[in-house]
Amino acid sequence: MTQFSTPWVERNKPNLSAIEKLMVGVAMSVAGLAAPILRRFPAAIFFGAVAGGVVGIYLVALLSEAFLGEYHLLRDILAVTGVSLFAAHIPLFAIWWERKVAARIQSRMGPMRVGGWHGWAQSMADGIKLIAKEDLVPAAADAALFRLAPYVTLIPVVIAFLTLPFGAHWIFRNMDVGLLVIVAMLGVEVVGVIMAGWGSNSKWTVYGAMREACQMVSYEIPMGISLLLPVLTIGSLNLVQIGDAQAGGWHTWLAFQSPFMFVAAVAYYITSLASCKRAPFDLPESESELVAGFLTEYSGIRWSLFFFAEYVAMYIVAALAVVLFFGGWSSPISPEWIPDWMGRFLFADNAAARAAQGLILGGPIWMVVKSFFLVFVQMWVRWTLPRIRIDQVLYSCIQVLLPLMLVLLIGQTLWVLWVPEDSLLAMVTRIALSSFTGLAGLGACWIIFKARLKKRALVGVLAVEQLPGA
Amino acid sequence: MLEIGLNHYLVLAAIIFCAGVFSMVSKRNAIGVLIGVELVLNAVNINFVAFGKYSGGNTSIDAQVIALFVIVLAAAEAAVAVAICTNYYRNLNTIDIDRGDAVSG
Amino acid sequence: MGANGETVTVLKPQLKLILAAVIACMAMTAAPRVAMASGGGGLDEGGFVSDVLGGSHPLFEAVGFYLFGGLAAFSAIAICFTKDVVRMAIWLFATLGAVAILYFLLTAYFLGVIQIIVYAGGTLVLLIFGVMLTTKSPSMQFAVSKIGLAAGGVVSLLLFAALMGLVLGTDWQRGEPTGSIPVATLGRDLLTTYLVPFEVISVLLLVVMIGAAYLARQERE
Amino acid sequence: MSWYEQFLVAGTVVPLIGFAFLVFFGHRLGKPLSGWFTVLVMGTSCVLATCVLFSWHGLSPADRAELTAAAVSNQFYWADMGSVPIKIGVKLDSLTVIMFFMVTFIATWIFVFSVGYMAGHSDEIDGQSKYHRFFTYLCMFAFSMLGLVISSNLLFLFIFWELVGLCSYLLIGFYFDKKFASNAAMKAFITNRVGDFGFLFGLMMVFFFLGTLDLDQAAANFRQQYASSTGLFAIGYSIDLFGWQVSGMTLATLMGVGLFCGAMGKSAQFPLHVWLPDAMAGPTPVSALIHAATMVAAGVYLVARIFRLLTPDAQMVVAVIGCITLTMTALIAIVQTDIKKVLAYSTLSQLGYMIFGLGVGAWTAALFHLMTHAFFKAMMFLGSGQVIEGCHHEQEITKMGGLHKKMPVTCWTFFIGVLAIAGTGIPWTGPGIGGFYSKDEILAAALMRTDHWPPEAEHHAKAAPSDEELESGLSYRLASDSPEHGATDTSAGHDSQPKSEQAHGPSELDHAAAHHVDQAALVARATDSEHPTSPLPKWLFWFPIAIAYVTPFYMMRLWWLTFMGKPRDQHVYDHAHESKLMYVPLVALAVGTFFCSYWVFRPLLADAASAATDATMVVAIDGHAHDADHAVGLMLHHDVHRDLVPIVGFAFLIGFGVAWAIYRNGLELATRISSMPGIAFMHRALRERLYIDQVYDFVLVMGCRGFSRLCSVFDAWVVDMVALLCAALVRRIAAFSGWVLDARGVDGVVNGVASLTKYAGNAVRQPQTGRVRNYVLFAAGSAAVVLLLILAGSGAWSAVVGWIGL
Repeated sequence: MTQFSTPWVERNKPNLSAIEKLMVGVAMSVAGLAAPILRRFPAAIFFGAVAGGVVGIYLVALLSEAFLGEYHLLRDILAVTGVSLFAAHIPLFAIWWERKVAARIQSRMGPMRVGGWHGWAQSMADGIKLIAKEDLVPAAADAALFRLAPYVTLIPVVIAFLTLPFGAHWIFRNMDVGLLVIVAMLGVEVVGVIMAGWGSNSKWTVYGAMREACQMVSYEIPMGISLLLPVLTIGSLNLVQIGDAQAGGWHTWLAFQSPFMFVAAVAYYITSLASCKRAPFDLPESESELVAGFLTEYSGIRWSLFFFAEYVAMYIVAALAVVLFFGGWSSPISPEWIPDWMGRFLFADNAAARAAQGLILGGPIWMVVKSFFLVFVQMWVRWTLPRIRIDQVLYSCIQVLLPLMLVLLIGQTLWVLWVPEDSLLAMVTRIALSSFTGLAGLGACWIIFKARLKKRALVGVLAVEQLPGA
Repeated sequence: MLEIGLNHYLVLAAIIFCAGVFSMVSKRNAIGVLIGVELVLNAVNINFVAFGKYSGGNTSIDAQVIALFVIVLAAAEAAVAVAICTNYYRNLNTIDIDRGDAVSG
Repeated sequence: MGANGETVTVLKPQLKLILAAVIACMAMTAAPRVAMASGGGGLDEGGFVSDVLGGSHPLFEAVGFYLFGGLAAFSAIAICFTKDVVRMAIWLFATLGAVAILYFLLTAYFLGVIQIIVYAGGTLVLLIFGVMLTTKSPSMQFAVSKIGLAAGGVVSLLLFAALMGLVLGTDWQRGEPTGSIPVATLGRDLLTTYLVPFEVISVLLLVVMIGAAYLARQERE
Repeated sequence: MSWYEQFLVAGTVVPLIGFAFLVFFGHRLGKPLSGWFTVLVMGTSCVLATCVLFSWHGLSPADRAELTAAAVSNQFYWADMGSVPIKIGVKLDSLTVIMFFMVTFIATWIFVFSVGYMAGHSDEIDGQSKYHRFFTYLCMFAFSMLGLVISSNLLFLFIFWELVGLCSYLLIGFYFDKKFASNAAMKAFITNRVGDFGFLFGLMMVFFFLGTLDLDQAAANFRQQYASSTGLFAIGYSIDLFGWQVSGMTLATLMGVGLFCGAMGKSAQFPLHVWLPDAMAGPTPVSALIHAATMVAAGVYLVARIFRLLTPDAQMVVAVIGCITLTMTALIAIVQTDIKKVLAYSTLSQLGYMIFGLGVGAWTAALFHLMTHAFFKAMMFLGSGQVIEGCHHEQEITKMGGLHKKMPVTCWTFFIGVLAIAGTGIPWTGPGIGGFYSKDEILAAALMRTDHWPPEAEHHAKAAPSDEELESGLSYRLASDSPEHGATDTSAGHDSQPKSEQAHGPSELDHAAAHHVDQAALVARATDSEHPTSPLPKWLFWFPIAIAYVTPFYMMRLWWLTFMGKPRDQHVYDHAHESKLMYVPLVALAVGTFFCSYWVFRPLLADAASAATDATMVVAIDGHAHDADHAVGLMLHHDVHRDLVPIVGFAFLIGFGVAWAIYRNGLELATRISSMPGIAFMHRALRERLYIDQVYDFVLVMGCRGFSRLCSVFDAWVVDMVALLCAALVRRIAAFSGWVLDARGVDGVVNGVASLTKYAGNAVRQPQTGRVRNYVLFAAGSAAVVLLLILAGSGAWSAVVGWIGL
């Protein structure tokens, strides 16, 4: 009688109440049927499900359009599909990109092989690997919470796309409380992390969860106040209205509206880093202190779902920053600057002109580009700055950001009250701040250009030309 | 039964209310009791909003404002309650509220 | 053709498939543009929320209510029968979320969002935080006597019966159900009609903040 | 605000800043530095005041009136007292400007002197230096006085008034470890409180009857009420005051007298003058400050400011009080041997002249005398300080003599002061000094009021005074003449409307008010027995005249005994010396004495007089001389002055001569004279200050003691007896109730209740488990039961069944 024991096969049965037992029984029977299939043909099932889902959605949409035409169900289902797929592809791209950025910052090349050009398919290969990995639940863990946690983390950030505008009309639901919905969803995300940390039942994970709870509850306050600044300036919680107010060109962007807004934009960006656990605020998952924080016990697809959630959240906060402070979907060019001869073509009423407008004056492309630029800055920060201690995290929130935010709030209120939009002070401030930022941007471009010229010197011995796919 | 009206919401609120009361009575963990309190407050809020919607007129605004106040108060109450729990735990080294019967008659 | 080559041949069609799927998805992301262009940008009136959840169509409303109301009631009852505190909190999370969606169904959008922000994002995290601070091991539970449970059950059922009698036995005064209230109206009312309670609440929050900080402070020698 | 106001306010605030600085950092600055800092502060203030004075002097009267009016409109709102707004503002007129300059200028030199004076004085008490504290108080004193001068509001005037009182208390009692000093401080303070009680009383009456505390507004209301027979002067208006029906006119008099009471306290007039000689206990610079620039001047200044609120009766009171004071104190001064006491009594006498001058209506002259007196009295006090300091703290003039060799500068500057106070000048010609102009003008006014009054006959002949007459010198004005004369005319003509048009008042207000004058009221007033134009009694003229002969006598006596003759105490003489730092202020003030006699003060005051005496009933006699020439030639150009010269023109020569004759060879002759029968009695009475302190002691202190003895007897024999009887009775009752009622009855009930409560508590505490859950259970259960009971009664269940059945 040899007693075999592995840490994951023998499980402590959690104490379940009757109703929980019933629910778990139903779920387990379904899972028992599905699991062997899932385990055998992961990729086929995944893509099959995607394809089947798309087809099914089309069918449902068509049927509902036929029966319930006035409710635009088709449009909504298409939009849901589109948004979900967009959300799903953000991590695929961003994870690859982050590895490239990290590599460049560290003077190396990063993934170069999978898929040919610069290893573009690396994320997908990783995904397939993670799907295929064994799904472990630690013996002492609270299995239900452990399994539920990734979904509670992922779903809210996808729901946040509900009111995130990509353009004046490119929004799933233009709601009165659009901004608040996004903030609410970012706040819910933390519950999943805490569930993961607590459910894993490990010292590291619990510490990670506590740090996350602490950090989120603290940083939501300055973040909320910084979001109030554009809200009180425009007088609306509606993101489309806030974005529309900045359509008059580069200098009308809200970040350049007053010195307070300029500082608030930067401060919002810092709090947003903390709210999606990005470096230098990645205390909940700090590998050097807590192994990997709340992620310690996770592996496989559940682990990757957390990362899906993290990268989508990164995009969401960046997009929010763009809408609130950096002009939203509008380009830096004001329609007033378009010369007449060009306007005759540009403002004509046809598809080509509309497409050109979208490129020149603003549209979803601008929104996505700007948002990804801010995501890039997040990565840049992550690979540049060291992680700070937990007491420093809380210090910087409570003693630095919170008072700063209150000052900014009061300052912006007084600015809105006392400085009329067309006054000289307002104009000078706008022009000074926007041209300062513009010059900084031009300087950055110049540095990049110089760097391109000296590629070899920068990359060093890893000469780009020597590598495949370069 | 398909037409959803005021009574549906009131019945739902009653269920949640009674569940909250039962939680308050049957949990020995202080935080469990607190969760029961939150349930009760939520049930009340559902009632407010439902009455506001189905009574017509400006009642809706009143109801939502009151519900808003209730939410804020609940948050404040939770903050104090958690602080009390922490203190309780520090003093008695447990979170079992049945141990805190020092004021018994 | 070695193993290496095989791998490549096996992977190639799959990668093409992935690429195709990606392209298809990209195409689909463009679809809303067409729909929106036809909709003339009038998305704010009659969209997903008010149609599917807000229930101008009785079917949707009923489905929404029974789905999320059921979830709220179920998870509220589940709280009663759960012994682990964190699970209770998770069930509470479900209840709160479902109630928030019920608020959406009742066209109280602002309230729904606030419910999520304050309750789910704030209070609940606080509760779990409290649990973490006051629990020695995750499996720590306190047993309640059978008599206590029975008494609680009896009282709750009696209360439920009484409330049911009250709710169903009353002929409530009805009016025309109101639509959604703009958040601006709500804000203006809050700072005009309800200014005094608003200020009182502000002061209360300050007091609570100080009080909670005082209570939770570390005793230092 | 015009820059005049700004400078005045700045000049007021600078000492306050200095005060605040010294309070916190004075002890760090140390011994000489904090004194020099104070000089710097006061000098700044003085420079500002000088700028204002020079510039103001260069303005035309119309410009000045414009600035005064602008200052009124610049007042800013401070608070509401009831429904009356209290406004803070600067009273900007010639009087303010002059007073401001006088106070800052004299204070500056006194401060310089103080630095030298305090250098030689011990300033340590219990090992701690009080040096900086002295200058701190001085700063505060200057600030209070300046604030008082620029206040446009009686309330603020009162506030600064009290601050002045406080500072005088602190400074008189500066050597508070000495019993006599602290006693003197308390005496000054308490005597002032008596006067301030009257002031407060008057203030309340002003507020109640005139409805404002603003000086100009109050005067305007007073006029308006008088002209239109409303308010205080309504027909038949009277109030019940402790059973007496007091008419409005009497109330107005009481109001004026009440306000004057304050001045009596501060300016040390007759019944309240006792504090001033004792105030010599303070350091000598403080005496100089109190006697010249600040405290006693405040009283005169107050009377000048409230002049327009006085009635003829009140004015009579002022004149009589002034006359009594000046006579009595001058006599006492003759026999004093303490150098500072002589000066103190001479101050009292001169203050009496000023108050008397205001009482007889010589507004300009009285204030002019205040100015000239301030300069020479400050100088003399500083001179006496120099002497005291030089003679090793010796104050008795009987031990001095011959000091002119040791301290020549002090001697001759002091002599200038003696000349000035004696009114030295060449009769019938211009040159003279100090009192020659100011005091003689007061006397001239008194003469006019006694002998040449009422002047209506001459004046009425000419409808309007010609320019020549205005130029040439003295004219008189009954400020209330317009309604009075209007009344006379209308009562003659019986045609109200067109006649009242003729009543051309000096101001628009009067003119408008004249329309509303009730015919009957005017008739009644025309025959009013309180008509102000009756001449004064003769003695009110002759007492001051007599004292004009006494003044040179005692001053010469003082100077001669101190500086001339042979040294009577060799030790003192050997020790005597002069300090340079201390005689610089003496010289400066001596120059100032000449300066103020000739230059800007008299015409500026005459200019201010027209507005400040714009009175209702009070009699005002004003010169209209607008430049120095007229001021100097004043006496030559008018009959009254010409009449005066033979009476008093040679008084200074006679006084000096007699004094020289008696004290030429020291004290022997004087001692012999004073021991002559008849004179000895008077001499003793005067030495004892006419027994006034003793009378106070007897009446007030002994009275109080006697009353307290009476009370104590009453207490011991009546109250205690009753108490003892009650106690015995209560003891009996207690014994009865204790044994019978309490032990049996009450305790039984109490014990019964207690055991009942115990049983009930035991029963009730069973559910009190201390467990929150149980409480919730009870609460919810009882709620459920109650609800169910209500529902069972209302038959709601059928509806439930119906709904579920659906």
